[in-house]
Amino acid sequence: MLLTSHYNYWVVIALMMIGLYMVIAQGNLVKKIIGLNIFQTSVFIFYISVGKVDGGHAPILTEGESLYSNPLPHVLILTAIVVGIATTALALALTIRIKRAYGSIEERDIQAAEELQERASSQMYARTPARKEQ
Amino acid sequence: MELLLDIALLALLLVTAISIAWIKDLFAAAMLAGIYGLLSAGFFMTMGAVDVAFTEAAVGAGISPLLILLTLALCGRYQRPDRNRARLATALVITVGALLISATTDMPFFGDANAPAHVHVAPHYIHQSMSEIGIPNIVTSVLASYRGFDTFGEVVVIFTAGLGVLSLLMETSAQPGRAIVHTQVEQQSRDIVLRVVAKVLIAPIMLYALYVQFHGEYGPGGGFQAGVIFAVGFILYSMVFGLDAARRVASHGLVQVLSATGVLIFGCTGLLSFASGKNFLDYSALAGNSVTGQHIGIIVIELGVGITVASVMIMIAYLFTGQLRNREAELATDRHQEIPAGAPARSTSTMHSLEQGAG
Amino acid sequence: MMLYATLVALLVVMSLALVRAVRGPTIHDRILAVNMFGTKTVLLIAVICFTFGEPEFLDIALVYALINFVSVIGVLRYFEFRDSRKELEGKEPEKQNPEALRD
Amino acid sequence: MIDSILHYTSGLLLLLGCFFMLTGAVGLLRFPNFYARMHAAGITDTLATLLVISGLMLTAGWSLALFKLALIMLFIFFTSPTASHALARSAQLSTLKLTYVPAERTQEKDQQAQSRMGSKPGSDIEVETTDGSSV
Repeated sequence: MLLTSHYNYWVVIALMMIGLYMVIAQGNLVKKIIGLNIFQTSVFIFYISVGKVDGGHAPILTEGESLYSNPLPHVLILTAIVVGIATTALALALTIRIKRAYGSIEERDIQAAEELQERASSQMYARTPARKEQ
Repeated sequence: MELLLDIALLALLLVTAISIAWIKDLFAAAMLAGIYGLLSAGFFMTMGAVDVAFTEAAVGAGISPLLILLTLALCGRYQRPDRNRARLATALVITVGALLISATTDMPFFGDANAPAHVHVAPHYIHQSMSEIGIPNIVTSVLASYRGFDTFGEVVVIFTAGLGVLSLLMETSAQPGRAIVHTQVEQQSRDIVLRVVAKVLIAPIMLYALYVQFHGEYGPGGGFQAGVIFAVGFILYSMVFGLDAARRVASHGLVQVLSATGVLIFGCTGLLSFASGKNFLDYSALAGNSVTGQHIGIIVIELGVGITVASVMIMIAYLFTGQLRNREAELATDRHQEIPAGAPARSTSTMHSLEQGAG
Repeated sequence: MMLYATLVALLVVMSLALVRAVRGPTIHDRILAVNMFGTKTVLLIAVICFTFGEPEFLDIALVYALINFVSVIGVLRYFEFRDSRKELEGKEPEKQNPEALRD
Repeated sequence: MIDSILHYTSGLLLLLGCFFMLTGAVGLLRFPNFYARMHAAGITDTLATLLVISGLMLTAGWSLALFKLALIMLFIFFTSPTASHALARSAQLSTLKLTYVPAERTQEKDQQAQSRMGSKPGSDIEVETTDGSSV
């Protein structure tokens, strides 16, 4: 039956798309980072779902058991989770710096500020003597 | 029952994700992200991925929302919607999603024991691990021995990310002491119940982290999980007793040195096997008996991993909390002097002008 | 048998708590819901361990119990900071007129 | 004999735990304001957890699992009331003061809030109520 055999994959895709939507559509940098986290977790869920074997036990050897889930995806995801939090922390640190430099973490404000700065600097070059008087 | 749990947990995950995307209050979004972490860890548990559930419980439900909340405390709480982009993004996302879903029909059935993923190297790991490595937890043996080089890379990535945060958020100017003392006193007199309970709990948390660290060969656990739990203990301490108290226990410099030490322990263990003519990270060179050598090697490198993860997490927490405290002190001095001078006032005024410019 | 019933009850309770966490309306309601959700997840994991016959994995439930407490305390701590800051600054710059900021 | 007594006792404890859990959740969802919700959730949370875990402990028998369950119970026995206390204290210190509001007025306010939400579909209800204006 297609529903039970592919349900996990569909949920993974739905979660992935929600994450992608947040990264594209939201202007707020923190919200984008949360979206990236959702995307990341959907990949984790995908790997773990692939590693599942029906009736398989957790991959810790016990006597009298022969069927285990695939341990390889578990290893990959375990390290990926910790690396993920480290990179998330880096992204959040960047956000804090952006807030300090631009006074906002909305993407459009940052772009507007950049434009303002560019305009100001071009004007400054155009009339350097006027600025000296100030 | 397993199927019901699977379906229910995934449905709850989906609902949580949608509400995170929908909600405008970022504080609420961060809290829902905590719920999301708890749910996904529960899902990993039902899939039999106990080590992953362990890590996700500590990271996804604990540290990640805390860091997001710290950032929000510094960066503001509400976001603004963007209708045009939302429409565009919806169209794009629906297209991509439909394509991906049509691709899943070629995927092997969920739980199929003969799926390509299960017939490649996994049988070797499952059947030979006991005779080659000699420890019951296959995940640990793959993590630390079979794919040790991979793990080394991951540890280096964590260390590098820690360095990145350090270079971005290193405190530039120490604020004058009066305001800090003021907030500290306020903090300390705040809640006696919390302080007593935290004092009682911190020792068991540390002890438990050690148990997870050294029990990782026999049950769920290992360096990554233990490091995160240890860091959580420290974060609790710094939250309840203040950053300065935590820094007296483990100074900033010590944490930085330790984060490098962990990577060095890992790398040097690999180099030791060079000395007796074996491959990099081939632990059978560490003792006469190859299985004993593997065992020693795994314990040592898990220790290295634990030290690095714990100290990087503590360092990140210190840096973020330090930022918050600087901001607090700036605001407090502003209030005392009643003069809008210095960096924070300038930044808010630029923000106002920016908003006018954008509007 | 009772274990299965407990599992179902836990799932129901978790979804109710999720509804409260999404609906709010105040931030404290959300924290309360998240706290409850966390406690119920601890129970869920413990019950899962017993239904699947693998009680050695209770370690994970223990970690949950721990992390849940720390995160609630953390949320409160940072939220209090926000509150005092709002008081200090007098007003919320992001909030003053959301309609004007639309485009 | 002993086994069946243990079995039924643990079933009873689990059942009681489920009952308190569900009442707490319904209270969390249905009660009109934060402090009432807190009352429902905070009390039942600890009690239900203790009941369910002691139910599990009876099925576990003498093993490491029993010890771990006891640890979990001890942890929750400490942390859950502390978290509730910290939460209530924080709420009392914030804008969300505990004041006596008759039930009818709360309902009115709820309706007002809902009608407001209905009339302005794009507006953000959370923003208005986080300042405690409707409680």
